[in-house]
Amino acid sequence: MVTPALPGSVIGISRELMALRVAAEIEDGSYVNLGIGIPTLVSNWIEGRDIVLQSEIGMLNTGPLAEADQIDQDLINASCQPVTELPGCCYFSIGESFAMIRGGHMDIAVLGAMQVSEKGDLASWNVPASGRGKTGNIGGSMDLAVGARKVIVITEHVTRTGEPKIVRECIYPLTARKCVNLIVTNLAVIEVVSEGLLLKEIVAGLTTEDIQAVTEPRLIISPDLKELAL
Amino acid sequence: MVTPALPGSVIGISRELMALRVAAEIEDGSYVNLGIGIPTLVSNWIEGRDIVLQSEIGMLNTGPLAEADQIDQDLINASCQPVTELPGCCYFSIGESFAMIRGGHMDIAVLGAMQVSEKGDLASWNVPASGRGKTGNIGGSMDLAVGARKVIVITEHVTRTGEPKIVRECIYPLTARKCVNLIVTNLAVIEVVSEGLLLKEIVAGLTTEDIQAVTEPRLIISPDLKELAL
Amino acid sequence: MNRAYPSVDEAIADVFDNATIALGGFFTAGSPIRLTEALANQGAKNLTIIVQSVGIGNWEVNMLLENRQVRKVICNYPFFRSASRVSLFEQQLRAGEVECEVYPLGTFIEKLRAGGAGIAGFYTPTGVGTLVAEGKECRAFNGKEYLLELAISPDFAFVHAYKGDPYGNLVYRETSRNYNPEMAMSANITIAEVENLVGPGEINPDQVHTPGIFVQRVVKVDRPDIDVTIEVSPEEMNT
Amino acid sequence: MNRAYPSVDEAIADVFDNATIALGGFFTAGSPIRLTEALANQGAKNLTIIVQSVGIGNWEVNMLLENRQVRKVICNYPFFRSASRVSLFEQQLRAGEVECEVYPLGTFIEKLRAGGAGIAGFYTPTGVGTLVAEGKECRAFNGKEYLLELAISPDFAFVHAYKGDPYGNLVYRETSRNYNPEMAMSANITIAEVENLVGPGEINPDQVHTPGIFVQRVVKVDRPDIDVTIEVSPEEMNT
Repeated sequence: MVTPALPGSVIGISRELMALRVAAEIEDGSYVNLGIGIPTLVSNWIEGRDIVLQSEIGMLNTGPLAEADQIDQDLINASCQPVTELPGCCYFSIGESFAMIRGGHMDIAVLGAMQVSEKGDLASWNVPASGRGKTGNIGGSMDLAVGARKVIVITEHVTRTGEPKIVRECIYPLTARKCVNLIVTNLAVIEVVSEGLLLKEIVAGLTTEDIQAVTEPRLIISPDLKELAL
Repeated sequence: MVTPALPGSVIGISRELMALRVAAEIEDGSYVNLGIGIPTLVSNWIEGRDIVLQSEIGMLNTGPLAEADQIDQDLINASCQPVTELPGCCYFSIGESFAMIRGGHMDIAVLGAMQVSEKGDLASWNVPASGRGKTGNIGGSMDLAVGARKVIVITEHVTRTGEPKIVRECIYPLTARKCVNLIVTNLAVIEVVSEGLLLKEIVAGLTTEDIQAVTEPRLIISPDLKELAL
Repeated sequence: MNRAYPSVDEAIADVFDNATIALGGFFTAGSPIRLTEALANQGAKNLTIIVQSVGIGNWEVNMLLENRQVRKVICNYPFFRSASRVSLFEQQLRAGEVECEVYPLGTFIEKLRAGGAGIAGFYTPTGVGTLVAEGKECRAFNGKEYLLELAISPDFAFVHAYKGDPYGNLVYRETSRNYNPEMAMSANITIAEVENLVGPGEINPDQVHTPGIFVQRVVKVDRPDIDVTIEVSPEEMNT
Repeated sequence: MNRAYPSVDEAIADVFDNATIALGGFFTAGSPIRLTEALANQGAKNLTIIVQSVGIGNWEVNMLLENRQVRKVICNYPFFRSASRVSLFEQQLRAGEVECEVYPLGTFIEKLRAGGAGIAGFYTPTGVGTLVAEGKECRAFNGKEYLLELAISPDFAFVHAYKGDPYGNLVYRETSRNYNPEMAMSANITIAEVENLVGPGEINPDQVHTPGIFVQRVVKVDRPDIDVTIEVSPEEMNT
């Protein structure tokens, strides 16, 4: 186990800026599902763009969170938050929603992570230390990880206690194997390629060695390595 | 092969009265699908009753055939006939329609037959003599035969050339095995029971021997044998 | 065809001990609160409850858990999001008083649809290579691996709709549709609580979401309007 | 998101030789006549056509058969009802010029839904013990036998809707819905001809039948109004 040199909580970009970086990754004309947690922050950065958000509870063209007088108990997202409609909106059942997800119709899923492996395996639903055994909050995560054409993970680079979250093999129970395409953290942008993990962007002021120090598997440094731009 | 003593075309009740007899078999509150052909005649005898007709093209509470000025090209049944709506009507996709049928939600399917065996096997979609080989017009027949809670066959007792249609084993390709519950013909009403075929009603003026003469398997004569009443 | 019942109590009176019951809805949207209340009063025991969650998302299950009516829960999101918050269900589960079966959400709903559609089982790519695959057949089609998952057909489903008619035709509103259509299909007896009970012919037939054939009983209820925002801290939702 | 195309010809221009195309609709209801006409003009060859029937029910397939554009048909009702009437398709089939694959209707549509929903295959009771079971896995679940049937995902689907918007959201009218929703789900590229093309937000979101995510192209067409009653004799319908 690498001893992290840089506690993730004190450096790097904020969750909001991580979300902004993910938003820049999404092409116009895309259908996108934002997982529960940090991924929902991405929605703040794509307002007005030609991107359709799916809420897996059964909605396309989900709008921003509802303000006080817009709140409608029948109109919520998968995080129990009241939301609004955008033009072109439609509703459907959960069965049809997951037909969309599993059937390969979603262009992008943005998911949180507990661990991501160098092969792109994702663990996001169960921490053994929780004592919950083999049961846990799977929700839509496994379907999204398997079904979306592109999976972007947005996560702090290390845990609160400084352990790497980007690991050689996931120790936590898997969400899906070989599903992650891109990892955006508070420190770096890393693409999962067939040879391993390609470090493409790093936050200003950090070196590739800094990133490697808090990343368990050996990183491939991109010949086009750039500063993470927002 | 039994040599039929009674050509079906010259005796017994009409198709309209066969349909009336089937209508009497349908309890109020039932969901019913009427197959293409003779079964559609049943609809003439249940108007005003509390019976919901499904059209497998995707409709519940199908009404009578449309008159000239009611004809709407978007509102047809599975026999390509323009139909009408009854109150309580709803439309749905073919996928949902066959979920209903296969999922055991239809109380009764009324089907035509080429042959019915003493075990209740049904053959209704392919006459080898047609030269069509193993392909043929299956349509919804197999799903209805398998999925409906009760399958009533309505058929002439013998073929146009006088061959029995109620046989020991179906020679024609099967629609489904052991699916038929009741057979209503121009001569008799026969229930398929675990012991075989139970002759329950016969047309006025005929004897059980007359019916047996045009029926290949040995009939069990019901102790409550009645005249077929309309 | 008149499937309307005069009260929720009469609509659920015959729910029996050991029954399996699917509960539609999620959080404030489309949850059959009134029917679940009635079931808590009715007292049937040893129930298997099929529901999205037993944390915040479907807090109404707590009414049954408090009564010790639940033997098992089949769901996709059993716990509070935060591992540090322990729900009544999690307490009972850790104490061995209830059982829990978890499926990925898409598998969960597809099992119910299969049950309603006469499909015995289906091959899904979801869960391959995970704990979900334990004890299940894994099989490759066109070079990709899939798990065999089997249908579920509950004895009862409780659903909530915006509008219904005496034929059982239902119309949902916005995201309150969610689990309700597939659960309505899946059950032997589906009981719908509806905010508006209208006459036959008053629902546009092109706009029916659940055809009446899937709904055996309909009962008019007051629209539940329950503020559960107190349960959800912003910190919890964004962690 | 603007998925509207200016003409049927442009909407189908990239259909390639050897493509698999699902055609929705049945008889006068919901058949994509204008797109099929355009395909007959465009001339792609060696096509596999997935359609309910090639008799009276979907006479538009004749346009493609006359042009010799069809290599294979996958359907559930291939022939005229009467064995004495031989369609153009049956002639070509008997002459070995086209192939034919027939499935029970429920299996046919479920294979398409599975293709759209990421399900590799499913177990259906339909067809057990019949010619349909030949070469297929038969397996018992809870003492009842089922056949394994596999998903179909066509390259294209042509569907017809009453109304559509630039997002691809579709509304069907009455029984013209039929095959269209599942076919729209199933295909890589779904092209919808619509009688009315309206702006975003002009369709009530609770009343969308096919969510736009399943529809890649939308094109406004004149409502086909074709009298085919001459083809259907009463004798034929009731035999």
